[in-house]
Amino acid sequence: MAEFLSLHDAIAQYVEDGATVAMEGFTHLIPFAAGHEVIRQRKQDLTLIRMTPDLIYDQLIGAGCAKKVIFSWGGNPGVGSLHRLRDAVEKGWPRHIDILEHSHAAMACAFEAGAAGLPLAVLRGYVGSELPSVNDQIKFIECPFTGERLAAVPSIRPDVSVVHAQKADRAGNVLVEGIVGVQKEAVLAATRSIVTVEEIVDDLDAHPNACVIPGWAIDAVAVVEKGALPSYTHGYYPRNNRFYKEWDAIARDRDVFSRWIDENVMNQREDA
Amino acid sequence: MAEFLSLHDAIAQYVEDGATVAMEGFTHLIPFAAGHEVIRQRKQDLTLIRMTPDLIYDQLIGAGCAKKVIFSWGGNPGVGSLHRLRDAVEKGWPRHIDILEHSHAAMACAFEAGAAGLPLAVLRGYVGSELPSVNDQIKFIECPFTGERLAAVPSIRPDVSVVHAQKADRAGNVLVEGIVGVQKEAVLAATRSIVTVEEIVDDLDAHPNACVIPGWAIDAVAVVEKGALPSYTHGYYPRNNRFYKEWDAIARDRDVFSRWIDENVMNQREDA
Amino acid sequence: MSTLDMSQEYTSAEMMTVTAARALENGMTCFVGIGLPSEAANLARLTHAPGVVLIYESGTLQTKPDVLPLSIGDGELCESALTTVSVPEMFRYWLQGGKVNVGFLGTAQIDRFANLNTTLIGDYQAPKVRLPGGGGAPEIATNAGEVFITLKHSKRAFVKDVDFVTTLGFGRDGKGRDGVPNIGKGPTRVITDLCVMKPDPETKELTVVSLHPGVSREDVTEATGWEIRFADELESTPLPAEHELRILRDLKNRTERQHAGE
Amino acid sequence: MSTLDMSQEYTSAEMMTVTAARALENGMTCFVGIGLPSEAANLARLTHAPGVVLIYESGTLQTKPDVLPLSIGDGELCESALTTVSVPEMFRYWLQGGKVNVGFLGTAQIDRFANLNTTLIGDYQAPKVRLPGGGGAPEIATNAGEVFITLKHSKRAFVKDVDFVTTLGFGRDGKGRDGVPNIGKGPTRVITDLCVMKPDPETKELTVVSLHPGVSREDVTEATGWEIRFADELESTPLPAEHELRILRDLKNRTERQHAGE
Repeated sequence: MAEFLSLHDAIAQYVEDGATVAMEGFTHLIPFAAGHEVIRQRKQDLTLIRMTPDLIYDQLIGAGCAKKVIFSWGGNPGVGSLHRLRDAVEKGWPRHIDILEHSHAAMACAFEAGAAGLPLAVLRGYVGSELPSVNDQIKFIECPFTGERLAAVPSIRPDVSVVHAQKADRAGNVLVEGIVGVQKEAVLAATRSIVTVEEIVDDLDAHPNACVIPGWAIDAVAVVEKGALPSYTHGYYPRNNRFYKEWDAIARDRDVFSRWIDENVMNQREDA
Repeated sequence: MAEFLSLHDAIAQYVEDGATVAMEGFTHLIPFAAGHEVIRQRKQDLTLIRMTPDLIYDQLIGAGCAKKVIFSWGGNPGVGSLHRLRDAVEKGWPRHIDILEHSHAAMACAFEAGAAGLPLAVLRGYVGSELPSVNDQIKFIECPFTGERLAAVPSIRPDVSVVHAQKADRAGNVLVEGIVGVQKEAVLAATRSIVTVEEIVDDLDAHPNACVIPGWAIDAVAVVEKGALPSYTHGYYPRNNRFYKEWDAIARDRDVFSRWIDENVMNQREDA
Repeated sequence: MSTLDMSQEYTSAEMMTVTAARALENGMTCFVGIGLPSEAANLARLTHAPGVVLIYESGTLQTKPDVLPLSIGDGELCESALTTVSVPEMFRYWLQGGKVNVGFLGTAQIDRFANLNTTLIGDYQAPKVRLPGGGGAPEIATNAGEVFITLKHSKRAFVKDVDFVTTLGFGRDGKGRDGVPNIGKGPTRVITDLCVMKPDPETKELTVVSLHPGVSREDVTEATGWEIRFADELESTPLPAEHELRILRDLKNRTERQHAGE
Repeated sequence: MSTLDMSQEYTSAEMMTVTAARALENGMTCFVGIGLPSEAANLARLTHAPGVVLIYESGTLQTKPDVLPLSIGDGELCESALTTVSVPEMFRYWLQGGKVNVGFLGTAQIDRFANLNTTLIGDYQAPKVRLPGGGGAPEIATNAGEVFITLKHSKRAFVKDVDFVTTLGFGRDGKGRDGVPNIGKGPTRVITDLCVMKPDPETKELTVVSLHPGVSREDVTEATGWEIRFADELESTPLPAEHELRILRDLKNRTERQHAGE
């Protein structure tokens, strides 16, 4: 049953050093505020799962929180590289990180299978790709009915998932609207889940088939206005595309990056 | 790309004798008018797929259209038996039919897998059930990651699926709202699909994550007001629960049933 | 909770429903079968357990119907639900995904190891009576945390061995769940119009743990198709409270009126 | 369609985009990659193919953005879409389910058999340059009916053998699709700023079928990392029409203005 916590307390209570963490949001609704709180609390040795690491994991990796990243597309969308991810992979700064790399289809199916309580996802995938040669978690099975060879990957079942959403009602039921990505799957697949929301309302005012995650399927709800910036929240504020472009220069240089983290993350209170 | 056809033409064009047909709608939005048109056109040797055969397949079976039924729960909901289904299975009237019987979970997963273009669905199912002993389409596979034994069933990929929905726009895009069942999956899994709708509108006026099936994923759209009665259409008219109760007496007796079909199906025009 | 005025009459069916309802608690997530389970689950919600979460296989999550649904997918269920998901999602994410604490089932036949038969009487190839089939039950019974079962007590329903195991209780030898990973505890109580039964912790054989007021051991033995055992410390089921009966009757009256109309 | 006033200038990048756009037709369902493919696909939609259906992996079905998205999940895509589905549904029902006619991809590296590398330059364990990775491409390339590829021509991009096959073209020997059931035809054309290439029907090796105006065979040979072959009947790519250039420039201006703001 969802408990209303401050962002500080939610992260302190549920994100442990060494945990496997999925902070999801497909371009939309990326839980940046929660990511910054993880950095402020100096969490260590996290295994970070996201289809698109995006700036949020670039920041967590550069801040030294990660020991491993599981992903399927690691760029700054429309801009270029994630320089902190590259620096960690290529040069081991600030620490060596392992990577485990999938395709989007496989990760999406693995989240779906995790939500569905299954140990594996089956897909027609990786045909002719060399990814299976560098990821030993990709296997192949034979369909018992047709004999077709299909890919199998382990389902994703994080220790904790963190997502951002538009709003929660007073029972902690959460409405997610717009590009819903794999957020619902991430929450349902995880042992524990934290949802940050723009606001609490009396009534979600949702249509019959809206993407609503019931409060009893969530552990903590924290109100964080603008909690997805520089990503966006459909119906609340647009994506800060300019910042995504500016990030390229910030992240290229270790010192510039470190100063940025100090000034914009470490020196900020969670509600700033 | 969806073509607007009369119900008569849609059924005549896409439902062939001997075809595998799924007429779906989970209690809600059952395409009764389309079922009656199939009876009127005296289609033969159909393999009928539905999770809950309901009155619609009781009528088709009693009218002699079916040679096989694939289902997971064959009762009159809240009332009792489907007497025409039972009479065909137990006594071979009006003809012998084969049955292939699943659980709801397996059929739901099989529709999902069909929509997903896969040959099989994998689920944690049929544990300890004796259904696998009477359905040779239920197999078991071993998870290559955990060794867990999981059930596998062939995906459902009908020759033609028929569903009913609230409305279509002028491009044939269809909105389904309320209890959406496996309708979207049935349409996407099928080689051909027919959707009957209550009305055509200029604008579906749907929220961002509504269950909308694009016109280019549908073959024929037919306008049939009250096309789901005695089932119901959310937002249009309620379920005729009284008729569901009355059906018990009608279907118990072969002659009463045959007269009912003559008077209420054979003697009706499609637009009556 | 006011105690019942014993002069007030109640039926054995009402006793069954009230007792079944009492098995549910606030905070439980319950996957509800149609018929008796649905009646009991909604009575629980309208009395002591307003916070019980009811889920129906039609995809309706956390639904609060004002009248009992005739079918598992009546409009009322969707209109009063927190949200409605597709049927594949219901079975994959919510049931198989481990979000359901209790599966609440009815059945046509049940045996001493709480295996359920809703498939047929007689032989599969030449059935004496063809029943509706498995529906959601086979996976509800294995993927829910535990299972409650409610049905009317009779020798035809309570048989030593079911004709067909549609849905696993504890298997034909009581060991059907031993060593099977990732499944629930199975049936933990069976509520009838005569008594409450629980599986023996060792053998898993159904054992009467509580007799309803006015019911004798002989009544139960008489209505059971095997030599039914009784717990050493046999309890007496608490009487229905006045408000439970009132609310149940109101619910059934509302329901009947609505189903009689179109 | 008015022909171009030859005095009007256009860039080779515009030539590439216009040519890529012309590959799409009304009634096609196109799964669109971000960047060059997205620019071309939207130009097609705004010019000769208003009925082309554009799908982005963010779950946005049949979207009609007024400005080009910077990311694959910009709000514009959702707001102008027919509907938006979850990402698992997008990859399962729409791509793998066989609803996509054309996958439109960019890439960092491509080899003579149209295999794509977006993973890394150098060795996997000690990369010289780490690229973003596969994203949607591996399954777009195999589950779409056919694949169009567009990228700028250079020796660094067009290599004899890619460092890593992220995404199947025709395999390292050109036979990678032979006998594989239930997959698409693979790459059917590659559009660059110099020319259009198609796989040889027999060997699957990329072959130049059309040179853009003002481009010589030597220009292409020079910019390709293997001994590129030319079709016997080499065509000249039609010039961009005036309205295509105007609409493309308007689109890019609108986009730039919007991305410059917050």
